[in-house]
Amino acid sequence: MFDLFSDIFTYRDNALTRIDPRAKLLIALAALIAVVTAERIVLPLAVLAFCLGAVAILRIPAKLVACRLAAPLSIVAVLVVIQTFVTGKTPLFAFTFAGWQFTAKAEGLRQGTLLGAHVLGAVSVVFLLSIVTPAHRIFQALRWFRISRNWLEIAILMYRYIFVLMDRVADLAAAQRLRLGYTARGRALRSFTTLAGATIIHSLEQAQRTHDAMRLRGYRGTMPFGPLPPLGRRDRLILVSCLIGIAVAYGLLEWGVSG
Amino acid sequence: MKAIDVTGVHFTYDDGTEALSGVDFHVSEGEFVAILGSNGSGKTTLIGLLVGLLKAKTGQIRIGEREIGSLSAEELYQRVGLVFQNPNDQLFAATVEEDVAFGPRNLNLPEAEVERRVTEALAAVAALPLRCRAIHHLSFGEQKRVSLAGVMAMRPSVLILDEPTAGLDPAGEAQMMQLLKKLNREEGLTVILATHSVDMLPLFANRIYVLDHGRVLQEGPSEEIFCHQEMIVRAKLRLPYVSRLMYEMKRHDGVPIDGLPLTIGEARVQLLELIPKELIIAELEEKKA
Amino acid sequence: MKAIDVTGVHFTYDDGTEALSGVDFHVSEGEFVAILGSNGSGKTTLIGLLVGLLKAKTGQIRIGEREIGSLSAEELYQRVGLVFQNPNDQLFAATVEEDVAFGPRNLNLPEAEVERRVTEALAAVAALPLRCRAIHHLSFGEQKRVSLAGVMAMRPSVLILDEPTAGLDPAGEAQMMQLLKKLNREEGLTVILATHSVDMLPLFANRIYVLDHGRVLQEGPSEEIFCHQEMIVRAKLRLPYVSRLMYEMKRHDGVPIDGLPLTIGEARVQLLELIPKELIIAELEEKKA
Amino acid sequence: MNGIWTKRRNVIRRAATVAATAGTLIALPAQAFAMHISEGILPAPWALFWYAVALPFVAWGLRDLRRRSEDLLWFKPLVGLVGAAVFLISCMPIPVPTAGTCSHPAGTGLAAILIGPGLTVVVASIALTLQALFLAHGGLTTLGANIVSMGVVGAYVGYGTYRIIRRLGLPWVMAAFLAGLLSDWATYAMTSVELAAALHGGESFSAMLTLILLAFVPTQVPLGILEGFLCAGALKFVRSRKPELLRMAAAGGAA
Repeated sequence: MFDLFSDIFTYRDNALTRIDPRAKLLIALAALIAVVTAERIVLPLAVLAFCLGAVAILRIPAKLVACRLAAPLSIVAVLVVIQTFVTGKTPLFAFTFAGWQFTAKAEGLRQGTLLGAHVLGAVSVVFLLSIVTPAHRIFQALRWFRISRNWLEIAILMYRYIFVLMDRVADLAAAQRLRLGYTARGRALRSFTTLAGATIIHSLEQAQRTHDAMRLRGYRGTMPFGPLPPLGRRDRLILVSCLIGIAVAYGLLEWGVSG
Repeated sequence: MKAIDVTGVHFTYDDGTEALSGVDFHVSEGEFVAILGSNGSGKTTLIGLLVGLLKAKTGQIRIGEREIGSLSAEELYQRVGLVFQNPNDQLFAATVEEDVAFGPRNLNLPEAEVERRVTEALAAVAALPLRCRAIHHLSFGEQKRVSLAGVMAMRPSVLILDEPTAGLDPAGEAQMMQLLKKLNREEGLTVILATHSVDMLPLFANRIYVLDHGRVLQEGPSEEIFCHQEMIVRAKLRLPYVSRLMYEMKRHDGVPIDGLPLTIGEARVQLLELIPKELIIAELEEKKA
Repeated sequence: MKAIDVTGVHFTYDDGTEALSGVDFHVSEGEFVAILGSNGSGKTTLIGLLVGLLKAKTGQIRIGEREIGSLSAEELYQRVGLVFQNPNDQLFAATVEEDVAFGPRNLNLPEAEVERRVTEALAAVAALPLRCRAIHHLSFGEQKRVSLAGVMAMRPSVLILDEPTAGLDPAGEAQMMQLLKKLNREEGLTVILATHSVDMLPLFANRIYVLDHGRVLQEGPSEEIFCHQEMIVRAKLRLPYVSRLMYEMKRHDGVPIDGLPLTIGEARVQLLELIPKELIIAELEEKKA
Repeated sequence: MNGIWTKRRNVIRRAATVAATAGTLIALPAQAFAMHISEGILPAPWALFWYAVALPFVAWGLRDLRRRSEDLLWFKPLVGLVGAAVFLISCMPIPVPTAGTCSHPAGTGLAAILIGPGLTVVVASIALTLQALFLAHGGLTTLGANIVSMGVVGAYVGYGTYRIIRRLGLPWVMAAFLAGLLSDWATYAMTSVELAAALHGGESFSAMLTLILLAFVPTQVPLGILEGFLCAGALKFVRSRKPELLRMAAAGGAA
């Protein structure tokens, strides 16, 4: 679970990590909008293929990809099933199972598949973004987009201390397990509750120490941020061409070809 | 009889860092063994594997002649106990008594037996007077001892400690090491400790494993280990201070010293042989006699 | 000139524990002073008072000739900087660069100056290559150095460190102490460190304050401090290992040793004088020449 | 009357058929579903709508933060750290007996008792953004909807329950238990509404809602109860160890 948070790939040097995070964020947003507004499955699937291709070229371990996509994939499966058997009018086929009558319907199947494509396309966009942009660069970009400074300050502290607390919580949980704290259901609940309480206590104590350390370095209630450089020429070029690319693809795949 | 048998174990974390690459580690019952290594050498990973918190992909781990995977949690944790570096991570009850009773209660022992084990464990770490104290009123050294008692109450035959003296002041350090020695010699517990502090070890450990970058660089009794100055440096460690003095006198000044004394006692014996008797002050000689 | 002047300071925590009872503590500019004491001796409280985290009820604290209460936060934190024992307390930004820039940016310095200070501070702790790394990817030793850089970037003239070598392996410990020595000798920083580890100190500290139960037991250069074996034991400390060896040889074996050598170098000189020349191995002598 | 009944029975039957077809398939992702609405599920208009609903609450929370941190320098570090703790608690796997697997608590009820509902919304919005960006849980397009269900509904129901029960003079353990339980259930109910609104297609909204609610019932009912125990237990733990910390965190909260 916690290993999922590994962000080592974002610190690699490659063509995508070098792009300004603001450009990447805008491109990702455009791609997301294109995917969720698509009426046909081609565009979302094309986006999915593109992102998976990029992921493959960047040599991201298949295990990580599988991990991140497992939940969305199962959601897609459920969506298709629910929509096929619950919504729609035109029957496709029917079967009986354990005394229940199941009727698959064409509209439902189409709707379900489209939704599934939306999910896969959108998730792959965010996944690609997340493995080529380190968190602090995203925070910088968000600052440029005029996201509230207070929100960002809390976000930065949270992000940083999730890692610190995680180590402590992992040790606490291990110590409980080693003294058989999770071997029976009632016991597990009690251990788990203790763990949650201990996490809160650690966090409150850490808050005091962190605040002390911040104050000793001149903190006056607002975290100071550095300047934001203007978006470079190369990045502007990338941004514009990608946006045009997405628009063209949208036009072609949504309204083009068969009209 | 073997208490712990690790053969050819590799371990790679999910993010791709290879923490252990082919480690063999064997401990007999009743031994006092140290895993010595710098930060990031793989000590903590090895410990994690020994107590089943991590699972090795390749290689074999046997605890008291049985494959670790074939042991249930109850069986495993009555054989090996782990004392964490930071007692804060291990103490979660309100009072000392409750905390030490946590393990025995989870074994579903009758309350009288729980009681007995708590008393015993606290007595073993010289913490009986702390019994009714609140955990957060204990000093750091007391917390360390209580967390040891919590593990002792599970009656493991193998006790593993991660940096048992970290953060302790000299008095606390000496007390902790004496305690471990007593548990090892008198109660017959097998003791394994992971540490990067070298000065205390020669006095206590039967054998030392030097770990570096996930490999065992060398293994043997401390006299042997500390003879290999280059290996010690390579592992980002150092000689105990006394040995360093002896080493420099032997190497740079040409003083004829046999082997390499590791403790103050050994160094004293060797140096006294070298110093002419007539230089020794007489009054003190008499006093001694 | 005095960098720090503490006179007759008492401090009692809200829960009633008296942490300091009448402490005098004086440090001149450019000194390297150690506060030595066991866990719970009052070291951390004294440090807290020096950096203004705690307020003394009675007694006087002056930082560079000025009453601490009369200094604004900006003035105070550009005079004294505190490096916490646990680097996690002090590293709150996502990357090294952002974290080190935190202090200078709070001072509203122009960005070019912030940039310069970050580079300078990272260079001073030999951490320039870490500049763009994420904090949570650093090793413990790296974190310690980066947290030192974050304080350095405030350009304090007095640097206070709480257990700077705690948790570091021998290589990291040596690196940290050398670093502090360099900052003290070359950059002229006043360095105050609180610790309970004795072995390194004689090599580095000009003066040592021994604290016990909130009182200064003794104060002076390390040669003087470690001569008082009983005082050292009373403070729950111990002699450095090398001194212990010399002490035992002098006291119990009657070997005539002048004073008490504290470092390996000093011990070597004294011992060589006692060992007859004819025992020294000739080849090595030649090699040396 | 009769009509509604047959209709309802129909829905229940349908739900059961879906559950039967999907078998374990539904039990597993139902949690993933329930936890956060995945990226891409909501059509654009609904995504925008939920953003519009969420924003005022986040803005209000930020105002609350500004106000309370003005003279308390430590308040922002505190909120950040409590946020980190709740994030981790919501990542802890708890075994749900009926699902045979582990699920995750929401933690919003607990957070709301500790730091108040406004700040809980802020913290939840950050946690959801981090999870969407770095863990592929939830999503950016569904962020608004997730903030509404996890943050707004979870926080205000939890906080409201706690306050009301305390005001009735009942013990805080019971208040905390019910706060955890109801905030958990309310979150899933809201998620169901959001999903049903987006997915009902040609079918009736209520039929879809019932179906989704039913799909959640087997895991969510016990999970909510567990969350109640968690909330009360964790609070009891903190109260018994460091009550002063609780007061510090409260500075405007309910505990």
